[in-house]
Amino acid sequence: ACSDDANTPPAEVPGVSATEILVGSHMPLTGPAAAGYSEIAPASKAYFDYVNANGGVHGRKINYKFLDDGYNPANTQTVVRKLVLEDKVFAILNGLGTPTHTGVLDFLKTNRVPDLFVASGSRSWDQPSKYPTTFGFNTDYTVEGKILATHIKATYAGKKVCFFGQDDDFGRDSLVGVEQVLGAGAVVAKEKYVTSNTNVAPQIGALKAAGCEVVVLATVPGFTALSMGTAARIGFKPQWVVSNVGSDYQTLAKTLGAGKVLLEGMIGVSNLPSPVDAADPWTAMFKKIHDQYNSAAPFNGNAVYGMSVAYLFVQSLQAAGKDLTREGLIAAVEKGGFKGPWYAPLRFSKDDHSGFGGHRLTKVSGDSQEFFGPVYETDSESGPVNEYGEQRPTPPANSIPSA
Amino acid sequence: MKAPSGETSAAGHRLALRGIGVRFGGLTALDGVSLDVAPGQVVGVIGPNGAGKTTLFNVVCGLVRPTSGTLELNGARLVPQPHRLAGLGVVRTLQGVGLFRGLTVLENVMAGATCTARTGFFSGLLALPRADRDERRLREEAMAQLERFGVAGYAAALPGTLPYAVGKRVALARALAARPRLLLLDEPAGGLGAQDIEELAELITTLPREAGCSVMLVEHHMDLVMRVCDRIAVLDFGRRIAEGTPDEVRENPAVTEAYLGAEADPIPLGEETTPPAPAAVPFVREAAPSAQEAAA
Amino acid sequence: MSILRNSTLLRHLALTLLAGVVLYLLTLQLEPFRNFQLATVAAYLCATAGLTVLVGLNGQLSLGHGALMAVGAYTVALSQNRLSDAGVTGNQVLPLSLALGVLVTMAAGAVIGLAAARLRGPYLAGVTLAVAIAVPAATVTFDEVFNSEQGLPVYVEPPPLSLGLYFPNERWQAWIALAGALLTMLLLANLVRSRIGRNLRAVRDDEVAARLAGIHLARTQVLAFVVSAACAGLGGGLMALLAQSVSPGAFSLTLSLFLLMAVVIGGLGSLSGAVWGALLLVALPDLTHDTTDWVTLSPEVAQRLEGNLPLAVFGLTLIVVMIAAPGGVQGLLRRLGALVRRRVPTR
Amino acid sequence: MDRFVFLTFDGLSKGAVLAAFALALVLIWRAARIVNFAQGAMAVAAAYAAYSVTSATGSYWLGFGAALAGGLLIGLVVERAVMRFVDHTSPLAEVIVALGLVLVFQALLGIFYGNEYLPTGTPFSRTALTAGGVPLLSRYDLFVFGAVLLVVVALALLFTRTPVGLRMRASAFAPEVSRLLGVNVGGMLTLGWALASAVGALAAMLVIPTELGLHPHAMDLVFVSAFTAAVVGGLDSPVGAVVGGLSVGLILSYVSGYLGSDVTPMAVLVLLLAVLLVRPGGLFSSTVARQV
Amino acid sequence: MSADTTADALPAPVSAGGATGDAILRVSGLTAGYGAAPVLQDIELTVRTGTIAAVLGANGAGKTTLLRTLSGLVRPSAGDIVFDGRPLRDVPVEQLVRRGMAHVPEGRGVVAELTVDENLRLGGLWRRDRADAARALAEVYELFEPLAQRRRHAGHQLSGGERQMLALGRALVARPKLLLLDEPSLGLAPRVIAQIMGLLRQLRDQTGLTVLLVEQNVRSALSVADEAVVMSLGRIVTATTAGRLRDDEQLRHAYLGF
Ligand SMILES: Nc1ncnc2c1ncn2[C@@H]1O[C@H](COP(=O)(O)OP(=O)(O)OP(=O)(O)O)[C@@H](O)[C@H]1O
Ligand SMILES: Nc1ncnc2c1ncn2[C@@H]1O[C@H](COP(=O)(O)OP(=O)(O)OP(=O)(O)O)[C@@H](O)[C@H]1O
Ligand SMILES: [Mg+2]
Ligand SMILES: [Mg+2]
Repeated sequence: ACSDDANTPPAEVPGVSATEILVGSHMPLTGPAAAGYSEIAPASKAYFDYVNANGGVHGRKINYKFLDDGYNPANTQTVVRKLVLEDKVFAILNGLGTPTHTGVLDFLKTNRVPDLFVASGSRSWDQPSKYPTTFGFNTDYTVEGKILATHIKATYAGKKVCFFGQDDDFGRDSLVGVEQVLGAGAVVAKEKYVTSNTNVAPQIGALKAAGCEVVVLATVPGFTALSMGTAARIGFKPQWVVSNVGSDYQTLAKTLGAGKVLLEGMIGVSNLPSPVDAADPWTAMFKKIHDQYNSAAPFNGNAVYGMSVAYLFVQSLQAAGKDLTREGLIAAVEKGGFKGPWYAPLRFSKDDHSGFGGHRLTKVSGDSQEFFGPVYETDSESGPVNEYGEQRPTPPANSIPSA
Repeated sequence: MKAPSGETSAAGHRLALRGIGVRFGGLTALDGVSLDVAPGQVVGVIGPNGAGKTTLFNVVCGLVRPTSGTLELNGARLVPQPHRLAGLGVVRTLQGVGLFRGLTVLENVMAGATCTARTGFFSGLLALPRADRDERRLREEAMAQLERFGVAGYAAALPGTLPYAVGKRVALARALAARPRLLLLDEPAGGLGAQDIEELAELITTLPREAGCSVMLVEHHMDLVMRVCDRIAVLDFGRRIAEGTPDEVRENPAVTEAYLGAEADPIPLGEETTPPAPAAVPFVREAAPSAQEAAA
Repeated sequence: MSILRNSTLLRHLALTLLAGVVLYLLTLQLEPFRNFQLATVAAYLCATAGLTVLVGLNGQLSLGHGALMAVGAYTVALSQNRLSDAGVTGNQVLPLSLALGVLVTMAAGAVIGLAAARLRGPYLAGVTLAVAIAVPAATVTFDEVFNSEQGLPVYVEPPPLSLGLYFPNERWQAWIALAGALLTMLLLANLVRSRIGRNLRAVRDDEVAARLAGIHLARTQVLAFVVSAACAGLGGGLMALLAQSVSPGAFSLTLSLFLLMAVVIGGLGSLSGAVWGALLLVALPDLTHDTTDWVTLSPEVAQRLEGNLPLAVFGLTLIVVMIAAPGGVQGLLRRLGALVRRRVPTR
Repeated sequence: MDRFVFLTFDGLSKGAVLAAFALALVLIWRAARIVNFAQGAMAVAAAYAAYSVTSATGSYWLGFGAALAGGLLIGLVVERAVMRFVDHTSPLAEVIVALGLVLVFQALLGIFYGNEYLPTGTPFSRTALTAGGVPLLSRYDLFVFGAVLLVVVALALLFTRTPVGLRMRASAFAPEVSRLLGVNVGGMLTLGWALASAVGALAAMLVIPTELGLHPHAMDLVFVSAFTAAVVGGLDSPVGAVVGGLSVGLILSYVSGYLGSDVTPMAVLVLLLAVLLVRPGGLFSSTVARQV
Repeated sequence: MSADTTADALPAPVSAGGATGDAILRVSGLTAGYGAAPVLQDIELTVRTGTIAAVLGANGAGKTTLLRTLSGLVRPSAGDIVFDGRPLRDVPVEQLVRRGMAHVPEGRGVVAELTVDENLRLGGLWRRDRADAARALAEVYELFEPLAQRRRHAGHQLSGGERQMLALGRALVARPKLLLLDEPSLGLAPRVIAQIMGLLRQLRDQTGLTVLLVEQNVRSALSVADEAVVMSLGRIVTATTAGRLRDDEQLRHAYLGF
C-alpha cells in the first residue's frame, strides 16, 4: 500500500482543484488575545482576494479559511482538525500563537500537512528533522534579543541595563539573546510578568529601585503600554528598548491614548515596512490593496504583516509550480531565496526552517516610528551579529510575485 | 466516642443526662439539667416555648456541644456524634417534617436504615451481588415500615407532594427503619389532626414493648403527653422545674404557672371557657389602621 | 430477564455492552473528524458525568473541574513521555498512564474535598474558582516540569499495526476515549444506584437529617469530590491523548465554567444529563458557528461578526434553554415523555 | 524597607479598586442572593457607554455619569428581561444564565466596538506623590479611596438604616412572605439589580484605567479577584468587601513583588483557604445559622 | 364521610346567603389548585365583619390552599373573592395588606436571616402612620415577652414557638381588618395558645377585627370562634355556628370524627 502514495495523481491533492487552493489558519478573533491579532488574517485574505481577482496562482484561486480559536489551545486542536480532516485544506498558513500552535505540530506532522509561516517567534518551528512540514516566519526572540543588545552595547555603554519579559519562552529566549551579547552578568535586574496579572507595579518598582537606565522589554503590546504607564506613574524614565511584538507604534499609541507621549524615544525592531511610511513602495502597494479589499479595517502593522505573509505564500505557490502537491510546496519553500517587502533575509533550507534572521532598529520620534541604521542579521546561537547588506527588491508591477 | 458498653436491655437503651448546661453567647438555653430515661420508658419533656427542649435533644444528638455536664448511655459515658448515633440505636425525628426533598418516600426510609447496611463503597461501585442483596433487604424493610404506617401507596412519591400528615408518618417510618433502641421525638403531633394523633399515641405506647425501644418525647399536645408518658420532665428557662408522673406534673402549681396556664385541665368541649388574657392586653386599645392608610 | 432485574451489575453491563456495540459500529461509519469529535465527547463525558455526581447528586458546586482535568492530563503526559523516554512501550503503557492520571487527580480531589466539606454555596464556589486559576498558573511557576504556557507534547503510540497500516488514527482515538467513557458511566451508574448514591443525595437535601440517619457528612462530601475528581482526571488524561499535547491554556477557567454549563444544560438530575452536556459541549460551538456561517453579509459587517456572532448565539442559547427548561435537556425529555405517555393510552 | 512601603501602597491602591467591584457583588448578593457572574461584563458595557460619551463630548465627567446611568439601566433591563424569568428554585440556573449573559455582552461589545484595547482617561493624575523618594499614592488613588468609602458607607446605611434596605433583604431571603407583608418584591429585585449594576459600573470606571485598557474582557480578571475579595470578607458584608479587597490587593502586591507575579494565583488560593477554613462564612460573617 | 349524606340532616349554614350586609369577605364559586387537578372546588364562603370564623378539616383538606388563594398566592382558576366590598381579582399580593388583609402563613414564615426586630418592623413598613406602627411594635413586644428579650437575635436562632409568636406579632403590626391565621397554635405551649385565643377574642370584641382561623387544634379554635366551616377534600362540607359544632355531639362526630 505504501507505493500508492507516490503515485497519487495531482488531482487528489487535498484542497487543490483545477480552480482553487483551500488554505486554512487558526487565529484569535475573539477573547482577550484577539486585540490586534484579529486584524492579521483579514489582511492576508485581502491580498489573496487581490491575487484571485488578477487570475490567481497558476489559474487557481486561493480560498483562505481562518477559524477563531480564541487563543485557547483546546480550540486550536479542534479547528485545525476541522480544517485538515473535514475541509481538507491543502496547507495551514500563519497559524498564530506559541501555546496554541505547539499543540497541533504533531497532528500536522502525522497528516503531512504543510504548516507554513507560523505567526510566533518561538524557536520550536525550526525543527526540520522532527517537524519536516513546519516553517517559522517571525524573527525568533533570541535573534531579536541579540540585535537589541548589540544596539545597547554600542549606544548606551556604561549604563545599567535591565530586562522585563513575559514569563514564557518569549521572555526566556529574548533574555538569552540579550545576555549572549552583553555577557551573563551585565543585566542588572531581571523581572517577569504573566499575562493573567495586570499589575506590573511591583516589577517596575523593582527595576526603578535597582537604578536601571536601559530596560529591554520582551512584552506584548498591552504590557509594553502598561509598563511604560506604570513607570511614568512612579517617576521612572529609563530608555525603553522593545522587542518586535511589543513595539508597533500605532498599536501602542492607540492603547495609551493621551499617554502616547511616553513612547517618545522608544527603540524597537522591525523587519517589515512601516505602515505610516507612505514613501515606502511596498507600503504603498499594500495600502492600495488594503483600500480596495479591506478598507473597514485600520491599515497598521498587523495589516502589513498579514499581507506580507500572504505575499510570501503566493511566492511559495508560484515556486511550487503548476502541478501543486504538498511535497512540492515544501520542497519549494526549502529551496528558499524569497525576496519581498522584508528587510532581513529569510532563512529557509533543507535543515533550516526558522524564517527571518534579522531586524532593523526603529525609533519613535514625534508622532512616527522610523527605521534607522543598518539591517542586522544573526543566528539563535552564539554567532556574531552582522550587518546585512542586500537591498529589498522593488515591488512587482502587478503587485503579484512571479515564480 | 466509645461504644456504649455495660448493660443493654432488651427493652431499649438507658439514657442519663447529668447536669447539662448550654449557652449561646449570653443566653443560657440549658442550665444543669439532669434526666433519666429508663429502658422501655416513655419520658416526656415539656415546657414553654424557648425553654430548651429542642436544645436538649440537640445535646443528646451531638448537634450542640454542652458547655457543662455529661451523658451516659447504658451506664457508659457518651460523647455523641450525630452520624454515629443511628448506629448505636439512638434515632431522632426533627421538629417539622425534615424529609429529603429529592428522594422518594421509599428512598427516604431506606436512607434512614442506611446505618444497618453492611456493604461499603466498593461493593456499590462494582455493584457486587452482596450490595444488591443488601439493597433488597433495605427496600423490603423500608416497605414493611411504610406498610406499618399505612403509607405504602406513596412509596414512589416525592415528599413535596405529600399531605402533611403523610409526611409526618414517613418521617416516623424513617426513624423506625433504623431499628432504634432509643427514639427521640420532637413534636411528632404538631400539625396533626385528632385522628392521626390518636394513632400516634397508640404507636408510642406500643413501641417500647414491640420494638424494644425507649422514647423521649417533646410535645405541646398535652392530651398526648399525659396519655403516653411514664414520666415527664418540665423545663422552664433552661432549668428543670419539675419531674414526675403525669399526674404529679399536672398537679404541680409551678408547671401550671409556667406552662399549662388555664388549659391545665383540658377544656371539656361544650363548656364555655374564657381563657385568661394578660392583665393589660395591648392591641385592643387602638382601632384598625386609619382610613387613608387602608386606601393607600 | 429476571436475572437482569435482580442484578444491577448484569443490567448495567448489558447496557454498556449494547452501547459499546452501537458506538463501535458508529465509529466505522464516521469520517475522521467526526470520530475525533466523538472521542472528544467521550473525554468530556468522563468529566461531566463526574461533575453531575458532585453537583447534581451531592449538591456541591465546583468551578474548578477544568483544573482537575489538567491534573489528569499533565500526569498522563508526564507518564507517557517518561515511559517512552525510558523505552517502555507496549499495550500496558496507556492504561498505566491513565490509571496514574486518575490516581493523582483523586489525591488532588481529596485535598480540595477536605476543604470543600467545610464550605457552602458561594464560598465553595470561591475556593474552587481559585483552584481553577491556580492550577494552570502552577505550570508557569514550575516550568522546568510543565514547560510554562507552551505545555508539553504527549507521546502517543500510533494505532496497533494489527489494525492495518492505514487505520485512521481518529478512529483509534475514539475507541480509547469511548472505552474510558463507558467504563466511567458503568461505574458511576452502579454507584448512583447504590446506597452510596442515595447517601450523596440525602446529604444534598438535608444535612442534619442525613447526619441523624447515620451518614458521615464530611466523609460523604469528600468521597463525592474524590469520585468526581477521578472522573475528571480520566477525562483530562483522555484529552491529553487526543490532543497529543497539554498546555495550561486548554484547561483555563473557561473550561471549568463550560463544564458546569454543560451539566446544568444537560440536566443535573441524572447521568443521562451528563451525556447531553458532553454532546452539547462539542456540538453547540460547532453548530452556532455553522449556522452563523450561513448568513452572508457585506465584508465589513462580516468582519465584525466573525467569531463574535457564534459567541452571542451560544450565550443566547444558554439563556433560552435555562429559562425554557430549568431541568435541562434531560428534564425536558422527561417532561415530553410524560406528556406522550399520558396521551397514548387515551387513544 | 522602601520596597515594603512601595508594595504596601501599591497593594492598597490596587485593593481599593477591587473593593469597589467586590461591593457590587455584595450588593447583588444581598439583594437577590446570587453571585452575578455577569457583573463584570455588564460593568464593561457601561464603561463602553462612558467611552462613547467621553469621546463625543470630551468630558470625563459626562462619561462618568453616563456609566452610572448606563449601569442602572443595564441592571434594570437584565433583571426585567432575563433574570425575572429564571427558575429561582435552583441557584445554578441563575449562574448559568449569568454566564450566558457574559457571552452575549462580550460578543455584542466585540461587534460594536471591536476587540481592540481602547484608552481610557482618569480625572486626576495617576502620578504617585512621593515621600523620601518612595512613590506612595496618586491623586487618582485618593479619588478611588474616596469613592469606595462613599459607596461602602452608603451601602451600609442603605441596608441597615433604611426601610428600602430592609425590604430588599427580606425580598431576597423570603420573597413570598415579603409579598404578604406588602413588599413589592419584584420592584426590590429590579432595584437591587440596578443599584448593583451601577456600583459595578462605577468600579469598572475606576478599575479599567489601571489595567490594559477598555476591552470586552477587561473585567474578567478583575471579577475573579473581586469575587475572591468578597468571599474573603463575607459576601453579606460591605465592610468585609472592603477589607477583603484591600487584603487581596496587598497579598497580590507582596507576593508579586517578593516571589514573582506567577505565584499570585496560588497565593490567592492560600489566602482563601486560610480565611475560610477558620471562618467558613468569610471574615465578617454573622453568626452561624441554627440548623435544628 | 361524605358531605351529602349528612348535610341534609343539618340546618342550613348561617353564613351562606342570609343577612350578610356587613360581610367583609365573600367568596363564590372559588376553584383553585397547583397543577392540573384543582385542590379547592367551588368554595362558597362568607365571613361577617367582626367575627372569628374557624376553618376546620383533616390534613390535606385544602385549608391552607384556601388561605393562600384568598391572599393571592395561589391564582384561582374560577370564582370571585370580594373583600371589603371590592373584588380581589388581579390585585397583587403585596397590595392586600394595604387593604387590611394580613396572612400569617403556615410554617411560620419568619424571615430567618433578619432579626426579630427587623421582622416586626417589616410588618409595618408599608404604613404611612409611622407613629402608630411604632406603637403597634411596642405592643407586640409587650404581648410576647420572649420576643422582647430577643430583639437582636436572628430569626433562625429562635425556637419553634418563638417563631410562631413572631409571625403572629408581625401580622398584628399591620393592624389588619381581616386576619388569616394558618394553624397559629402549631408548636405553641398551651398557655400561649390560650393567651392568643384570648387576644383574638378581645381584638374582635374591641376593635372589630375579623379572623379566619385555620386550626387542627379544634378545641382551641372552637373556644373562640363564632362560626365554623368544615372542609373535606377541597370542598366546604358544612358551615355553621361554632357553638353548634361545640355542643352538638352528633354533628361534631359526623364532621370532625370525635
Ligand atoms: N443556635 C442558637 N443560637 C442562639 N440561640 C439559640 C440557638 N439555639 C437555641 N437558641 C435559643 O435557646 C432557647 C431554647 O431553644 P429551644 O429551641 O431549645 O426551645 P424549645 O424548648 O424547643 O422551644 P419550642 O417549644 O418553642 O420549640 C431559645 O430561646 C432559643 O432562641
Ligand atoms: N405546592 C403544592 N403543590 C402541589 N400540591 C399541593 C401543594 N400544596 C398542597 N398541595 C396539595 O393540596 C392538597 C391540600 O393541601 P393543603 O395544604 O391546602 O391542606 P390543609 O388542609 O392545609 O392540610 P394541613 O392540615 O395538613 O395543613 C393536599 O393534597 C396537598 O398535597
Ligand atoms: Mg423546639
Ligand atoms: Mg395546612
